Amino acid sequence: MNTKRLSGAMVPVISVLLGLIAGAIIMLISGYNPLQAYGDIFQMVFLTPYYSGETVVTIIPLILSGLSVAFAFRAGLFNIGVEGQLLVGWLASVATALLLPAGLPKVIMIPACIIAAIIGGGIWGFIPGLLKARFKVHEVITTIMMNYIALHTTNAIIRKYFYAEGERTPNIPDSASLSSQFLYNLTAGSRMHWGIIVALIGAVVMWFILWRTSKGYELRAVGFNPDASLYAGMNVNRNMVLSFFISGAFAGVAGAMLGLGTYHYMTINQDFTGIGFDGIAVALLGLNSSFGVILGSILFAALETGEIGMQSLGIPNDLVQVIIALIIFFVASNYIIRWTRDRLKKKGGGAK
Amino acid sequence: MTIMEILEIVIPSAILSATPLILTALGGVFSERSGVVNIGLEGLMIIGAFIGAVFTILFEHIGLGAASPWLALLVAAIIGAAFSLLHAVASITFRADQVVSGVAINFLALGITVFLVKKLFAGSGQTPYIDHRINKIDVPLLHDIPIIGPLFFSNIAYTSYIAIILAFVVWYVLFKTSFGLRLRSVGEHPAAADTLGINVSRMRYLGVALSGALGGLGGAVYVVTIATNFGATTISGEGYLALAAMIFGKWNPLGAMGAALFFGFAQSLSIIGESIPFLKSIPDVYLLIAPYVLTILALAGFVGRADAPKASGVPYIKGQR
Amino acid sequence: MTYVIEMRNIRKEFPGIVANDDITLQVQPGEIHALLGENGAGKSTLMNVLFGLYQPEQGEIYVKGQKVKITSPNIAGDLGIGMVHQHFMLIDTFTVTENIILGSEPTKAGKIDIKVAEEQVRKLSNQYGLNVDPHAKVRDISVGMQQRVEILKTLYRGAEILIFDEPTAVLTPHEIRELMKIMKLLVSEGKSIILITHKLKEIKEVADKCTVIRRGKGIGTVDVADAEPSQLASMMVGRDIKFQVNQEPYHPGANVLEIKDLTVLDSRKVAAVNSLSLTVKSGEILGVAGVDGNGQSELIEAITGLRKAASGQILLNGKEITQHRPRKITEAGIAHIPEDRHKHGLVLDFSIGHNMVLETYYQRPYSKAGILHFDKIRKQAEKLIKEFDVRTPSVDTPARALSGGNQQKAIIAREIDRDPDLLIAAQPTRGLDVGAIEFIHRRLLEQRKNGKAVLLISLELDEILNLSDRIAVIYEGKIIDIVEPSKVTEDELGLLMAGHHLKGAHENEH
Amino acid sequence: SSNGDDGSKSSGGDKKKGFKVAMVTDTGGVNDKSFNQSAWEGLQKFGKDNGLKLNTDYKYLQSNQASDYEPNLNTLVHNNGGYNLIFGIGYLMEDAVKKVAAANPNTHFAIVDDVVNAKNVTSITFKEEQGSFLVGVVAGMMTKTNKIGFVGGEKSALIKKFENGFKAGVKSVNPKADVLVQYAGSFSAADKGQAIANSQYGQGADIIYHAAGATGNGVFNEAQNRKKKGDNVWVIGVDRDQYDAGMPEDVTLTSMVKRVDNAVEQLSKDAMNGNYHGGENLQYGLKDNGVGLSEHHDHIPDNVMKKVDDYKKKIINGDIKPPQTDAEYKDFLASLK
Ligand SMILES: Nc1ncnc2c1ncn2[C@@H]1O[C@H](COP(=O)(O)OP(=O)(O)OP(=O)(O)O)[C@@H](O)[C@H]1O
Ligand SMILES: Nc1ncnc2c1ncn2[C@@H]1O[C@H](COP(=O)(O)OP(=O)(O)OP(=O)(O)O)[C@@H](O)[C@H]1O
Ligand SMILES: [Mg+2]
Ligand SMILES: [Mg+2]
Repeated sequence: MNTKRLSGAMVPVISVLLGLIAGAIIMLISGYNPLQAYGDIFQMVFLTPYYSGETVVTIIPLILSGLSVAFAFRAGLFNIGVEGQLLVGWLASVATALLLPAGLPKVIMIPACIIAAIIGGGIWGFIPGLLKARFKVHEVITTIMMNYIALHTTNAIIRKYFYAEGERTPNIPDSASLSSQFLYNLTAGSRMHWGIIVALIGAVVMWFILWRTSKGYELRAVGFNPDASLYAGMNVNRNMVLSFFISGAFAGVAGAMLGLGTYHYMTINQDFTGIGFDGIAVALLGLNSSFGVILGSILFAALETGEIGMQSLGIPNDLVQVIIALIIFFVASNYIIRWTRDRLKKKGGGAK
Repeated sequence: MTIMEILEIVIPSAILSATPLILTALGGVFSERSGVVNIGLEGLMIIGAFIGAVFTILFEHIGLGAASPWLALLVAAIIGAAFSLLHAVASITFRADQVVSGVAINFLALGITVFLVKKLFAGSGQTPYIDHRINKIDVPLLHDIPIIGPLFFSNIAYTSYIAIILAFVVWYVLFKTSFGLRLRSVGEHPAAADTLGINVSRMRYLGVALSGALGGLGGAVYVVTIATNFGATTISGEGYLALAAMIFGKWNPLGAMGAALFFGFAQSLSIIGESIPFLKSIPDVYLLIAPYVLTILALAGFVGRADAPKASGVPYIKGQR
Repeated sequence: MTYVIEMRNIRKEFPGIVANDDITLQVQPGEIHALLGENGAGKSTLMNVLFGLYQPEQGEIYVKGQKVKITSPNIAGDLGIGMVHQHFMLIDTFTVTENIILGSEPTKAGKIDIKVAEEQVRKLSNQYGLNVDPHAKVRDISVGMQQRVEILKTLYRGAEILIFDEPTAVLTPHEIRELMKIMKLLVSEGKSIILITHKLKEIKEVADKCTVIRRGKGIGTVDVADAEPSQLASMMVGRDIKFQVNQEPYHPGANVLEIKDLTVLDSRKVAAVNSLSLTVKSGEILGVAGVDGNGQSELIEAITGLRKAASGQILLNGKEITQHRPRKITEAGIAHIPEDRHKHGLVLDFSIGHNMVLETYYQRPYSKAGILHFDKIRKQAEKLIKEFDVRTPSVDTPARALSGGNQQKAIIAREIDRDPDLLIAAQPTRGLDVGAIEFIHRRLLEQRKNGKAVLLISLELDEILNLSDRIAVIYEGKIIDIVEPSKVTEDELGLLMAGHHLKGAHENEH
Repeated sequence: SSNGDDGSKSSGGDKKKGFKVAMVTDTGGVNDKSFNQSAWEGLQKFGKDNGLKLNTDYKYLQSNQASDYEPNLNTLVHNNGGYNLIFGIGYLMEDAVKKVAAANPNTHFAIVDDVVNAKNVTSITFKEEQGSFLVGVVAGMMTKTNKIGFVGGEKSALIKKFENGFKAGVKSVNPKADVLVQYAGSFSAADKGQAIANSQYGQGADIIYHAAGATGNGVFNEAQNRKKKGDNVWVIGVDRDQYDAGMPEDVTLTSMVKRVDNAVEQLSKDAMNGNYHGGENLQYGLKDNGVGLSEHHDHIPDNVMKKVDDYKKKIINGDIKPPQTDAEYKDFLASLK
C-alpha cells in the first residue's frame, strides 16, 4: 500500500527531472551552459535571502490559485476562471481596505479584507457553478467569459471609484498590509509578506474540507459520480455550486494576497496576471492535493525567479516557459514513466 | 446612421474577426469528435501565428510576392499539425490527462515561439511587419447585389470564405463520409470501433493532427489578415474563445461556425455601439463586456445542454473494461 | 474431419491471473457449440482471443484446418469470424445502419452511400427475420433489437462463424425464444455458432455440443443430447448447487408501499409510467415482471425520488413521500439496490469502505458536527464486508478494483444493513454466477422473513417465479395483472408481459 | 543597503571609475516597437558611443509580469557590482521605482512616463499633448471628409493626453471636423484595432491617429486594405516613426514620435559626467525635440507643414497650451470660440 503511494508521488518528481533535463538539452543546443544556469537559479532562489523572499512572494498567490483549480478538479469541475476570480478578489480586498477606516487594528482589517476577497472570488465562481447546475452550461465556456468580464469590470470600477495616479488604486493603509519589517529585514528587503501563512492555511483548509468533513466527502462523491451521489441523497446541483464557490474563494484570496501583500494596491490590468493559468499547471503537477500544490508552487516560483538569473546569463527567459511546459507534459504523460519502468523491470527482473 | 449602414460596417468586420476562430474551432471539433479533448487550441494558434508571420516574411524575402501569405498559411497548417502531434503522443499513446497535456501545449507554444523569434530576429520580441497581407476585397460582381452585396461580398477576405466553406466541408466529412463515421465512432465508443477493425489510435492521431492543422491555419490567418506581425501577445485568448465556440456550437462544425460568427458579431456590435448616439451614453465597460455577457446569456437562455462526444477525454486502453 | 474452428492449448494471462490455461476448443461446421462456465471462468477471454482482441501467450488456432494468426478483429473478420459481445458494442448516437456498416462502408466517391447501405441492411434483416429499423438511432431501440443489430453487424461482414457472448442475459423470454429461432436459422444456412452462457436450459434447448471451462481450465466437451443439466452444472461449478426457492408460508402484513395512479415521464417527456397503482405489504416479496423498457426504471426512480412524478401519490407506511428528495425518502425507510451498479450504486473511485456509508456518512456515528469519523466508518465497513462475504483485499481498496459480484454484494450489504421497511431490488443478480445468485436470493428471503417488504424488479423470470409471493406484470407503464407464482406458468407470464391478458379478450395485441 | 546578491565575483571594485547604466522594461519587453524599444535604442547608442561593454556596463532586464519590476530593479542595484543609473521604463513601474529607490539611496534611478519624487530619482516625462496637437493640426487640415478617428489602447491618463492634444489640434484648424474617439481596452488586440478602424473609416473618417500599441497594427492593416482598394485613407502613427508599419501601401501620414531614446541617452550622458538630475522632473516637449512629427511626412503638403511650424512656435513660446485632460480640453474648446 505504502510503496504504491510512494511510487505515485515519484511520478511528478521524475517528470520534473525529465523536464529539467530536456531544458538542459535545449540550452546546450542553443549554446548555453545548463549547469551554470541551474546552479545560478539554485544559488539565487535558495541561498540568497532577497530572492528567496521574492520567490515566496510568487509562491503565495500561486498556491492559492493552484488550490482553487485542484479543489474544483476534486469536485469534478474544471475552473479556467481563476484569473477572473483572482481579479475580483484582488479588487474586493483592496476596496475593503480603502473603504474601512484606516485606523482599524490589523486583526480586524486584514480578516475583513480577506473575507471580502473570499466573497468576491466566490461569487465569481458561483456564477458559472449556478449556470452549470441550473442550465447545464459547460463551465469551461462560462469561466472563460467570466475572466474577460472580470478584467474589464474591475478596471472600470478602479477608474470610476478608486483611481489614483499611475493607473491604479491608492495604496491601502498599513493596517491592511500583510508586509512586515521583520520579513523585510529577514529577506534583505524583499516583498515577502505574511500571506505565506494565509496560503498555507488555505492548503490545510482545502485538505481538511475535502478529507475530513462530511461535506468534503459529498463534494468528492459528486465530483466522481454525480449519478451515484444523487442516488445517495446528495444535492448534486447545490454541491456543484458550492464547489465552484469555494474554488472561486481560493482564487479570490490569491488576489487578496496581491493587494494586501505584494503590491498594496491594485493596478488597472491590461491583461490577465497569468497566475490563474499557472494555477492549472501547479494543481496538475501537485496531483490535485494540497501538499502537491505547495510543492508545485515552489517549483514554479523558483523557476520564475530563476528567470532573472538566466537573463543575467543572457539566456532568453522564454526558455523557462519551455521547461515548465515540458515538466507539465511529463507529468501528464506519467504513463510514459510507468511504461518505461515496467519495460526496465521486465528486462532486468525476468519472470516473477 | 441607418441600420443598413451599421450592418455594412458590423457584418464584414464580424466575419473577419470570426474567421480565425471558425478555423480553430473546426480543429477542435475534429479533435474532440475523435475523443481527444484539446485545451491546447490556444497554443496551436500561437504556433500558426508565428509560422504565418515568419514564413510570409521568408517567402517575401525570396521573392514570392503576393503568394507569400498564402504559402505561409499552408506551412502553418503543416507545422501546426506536426506540433499537435505532441499532444497526440502524450494523450493517445501515453494516456496523458488530456487537459493537462493541452495546458502544456499552450505553455510550450508561447515559450518556443517567443524564444525562436528572439533567435531569428536579433533579439527582437516580435517579427517585422509582413508586406503582403491577405486583403479584404470586394468580390467582383457579387458585391453589387443590393443588400447582401454590401453585407457579405464587400470588404471581406477570401480566407473568410475559405473558413466558411471549410465549415461545410468538415460537416460533410464528419457526417457523410466513412472517414467521418469512423472518426466519430472512436470518439463515442472506441471499443466498438476497435472490434470492427478501426484503428482507434490512428483515427485519434488524425483527429488531433487535423486540429493542429486547422488551429495553425487559424493562427496564421489571424496574422496575415489582422495582426500583420507576431509577438508574444498576438494571440491572447483567441484559442480559448475558439474552444468556447466549439462547445457553444455543440461539437458541430456548423454550430461552431455559428458560434464564432456570434462572437465576432457581438464584438463588432459593441465597437459600433460607441458610435450609435443612443448607446453612446452607456459607459464603455458595458460595451467591452457585452460580447462575453451575450455569450453567457445565449448559452443559458436557449442553447442549453450540450453533450460532448462520450469518450472524449478518456484514453483508450485496449481490452480494458 | 476438419473443424471449422479449432483452438489448441490456448493460454492467456493477465497480470496476476491466468484467464485461460491450456484450453482446447473444437467446433464443427454447422453446429451450435456452447461454452459454459462460471463468472470469470475465462469464456470471454477465450473468445476475445479467437476474435483477435487478445494475443494468447501459447496455443494455436486453426480455421477450417488452416493454421492462422489472428492479430486483430480485421483478420478475424476476413476469416469469417464475427462476435456479438457480452457488453454491446454499439454507438448510441449512430443509427442502426451506421452501426452495422461502420468499418466497411459502401461509398460512392468518398461519400457513404447510405441508400445502398440501408438496402443491404434491410435485405439481411429480412433474410434472417431480424426485423430491425435501419433508420432508428440505437439509443432509441430496445435491448432486443440492439442485439439483433449486433448480429447483423457480423452477418453484414459475411461471418460464417458467429460468437455469441452471453446473448440472453438481457433478453425477455420471448426475445430469448426469438433468438433461439434465429440461431437455428443461422446454422441451417450453414453457419456455425459458439454460444457462451451459464444458463443450462438454453444449452439444452439449442446447443449440439458443450465445452465446460472452470477457472481458466477446460473441463471437457460433451454432447448436449447425452448430458443431464445437473451434470453440466457440477462440471461448471465443481460442486452441487441448491437453488433458493421461496418456501416459507406467506403471511403478509400491513401495506408498506402504496402507489396510487402514478404517472412518470421519461427523459423524452413521454409517460413511461401511466397511472399505475400498486401496493407492497410487509412480509412479502412483490415481483415485478415485464419486458425491459416498460416503465420499470422510471417507476423505481419515482419511488426513490430520482425522478419527479408527473401525477399520483406514493405512500410509505401511510405517509406521503411523493416528490420528496432522495435523502428524505431514504431516511423514511426505503433502501434501493440499483439496476446499474456502476452508475448509481457505487462511487468507483472511493474505497470500498467509504462506499459502505454512501447514504449515511453525514449521520452519527460516522460524522459529528460535520467532521467524519473514520474509525467508525472503517468498523462499519469491516463488519459488512465480513457479514456479506465481500471479497476485497482491504477496506481501503477502491471499489473499482472489485469484481462485479463483489461490488454487488457490497451494495446489498449496505442497503440491507440499513434495515429498511422497503427494499427495492432492481436486477439484483444480473450477470452474476450461480454462487453469487444463491447468496443474494437468500438475503432477499431473509428480509421477507423479518417482516420487511421487498419490491423485486427483474428480467429473469426464474428469479421472479422462485422468490415472489405475488407477481405484478408491468406493460407499457401499467400493471396489467397481478398473479400468484404457483398459479402461473412461465409461458403465461410471457404472454402477459407481451400485453396479452390471460383470461378474456386480447386487448393489447401486437 | 544590505540586500541581495552583490555579484562581486565579477570584475567589481572599480565601480567609481566605470560608469554603468541599465534599464528594466515593463511587460512590453525591449522590442515592443514602442517606448521600451526606444529607450533601449537610446541606451545602446550611449553605450556604443562611449565604448561601454554590453551586458556588463550597459544592459536591460525584461519583466514578464508586473511582479518582476521590483526584483529586476533590485537585481540591477547589485548585479555586476551595481549600476550607477537604472531606468524604469513606463508608468507601470512607478511604485517599484519609488520603493527600490527608497531602499537604495546610493543608487540613482530614472523613471520614464511618470513622476517619482525622491532625491535619487529623475523623472522623465513627455508632453505628448504637444506632439499630438501638431498631428491634430495635420489631420484637421488634411481631412476631406471632416471626420477623423482616434483609437486609444487603455483609457489611461497618459493616453488621454494624446487624445485631448490631438482633438485640440484638429479643432484649432478645422472646427467643423468631427473626431471619433474609441478605446480598445487593450494594447495588444489587433483584431479590435482593425474592427474599430473599420468602423471609423466606415463612418467616413479618412485619417486615424492611434495611440494603442500593438492594437494599432489592426488600424494600419485596415487602412492598408482600404488604400489598396483605392480609398484615400491615412494613419498617424505613434511613439516612433511608424512608416514601416504602413508599407508597402504607404498609409502612414506621419507619426507622433516620442524621443524616449534621446531622453535616455541625454540623461545617461549627464549622469556619466556627474549630473544625475536627482529629484528633477525632466519634461520633454516640442522645445527639446522630445516629441514631434516623424521624419517621414512626405505626404503632408508644404502649406500644412507651414501651419504646423506656426503652431509649434506658438506652443513653444507658450501662446497655446494644448490640453491634457478632458476638463482642459473643454476649456480649450471654449477658448477657441
Ligand atoms: N483485460 C483484463 N485484464 C485483467 N484481467 C482480466 C481482463 N479480462 C478478463 N480478466 C480476468 O480474466 C478472468 C476471465 O475473465 P472472462 O471475462 O474471460 O470471464 P468470463 O468467463 O467471460 O466471465 P463472465 O461470465 O463474468 O463473463 C477473470 O478473472 C477476469 O477478471
Ligand atoms: N481490466 C481489468 N484490469 C485489471 N483487473 C481486472 C480487469 N477486469 C477485471 N479485473 C479483475 O478481475 C477480477 C474479476 O473481474 P470480473 O469483473 O470478471 O468479475 P466477475 O467474474 O464478475 O466476478 P464475480 O464472480 O464476483 O461475479 C476482479 O478482481 C477485477 O478487479
Ligand atoms: Mg464477470
Ligand atoms: Mg464474459
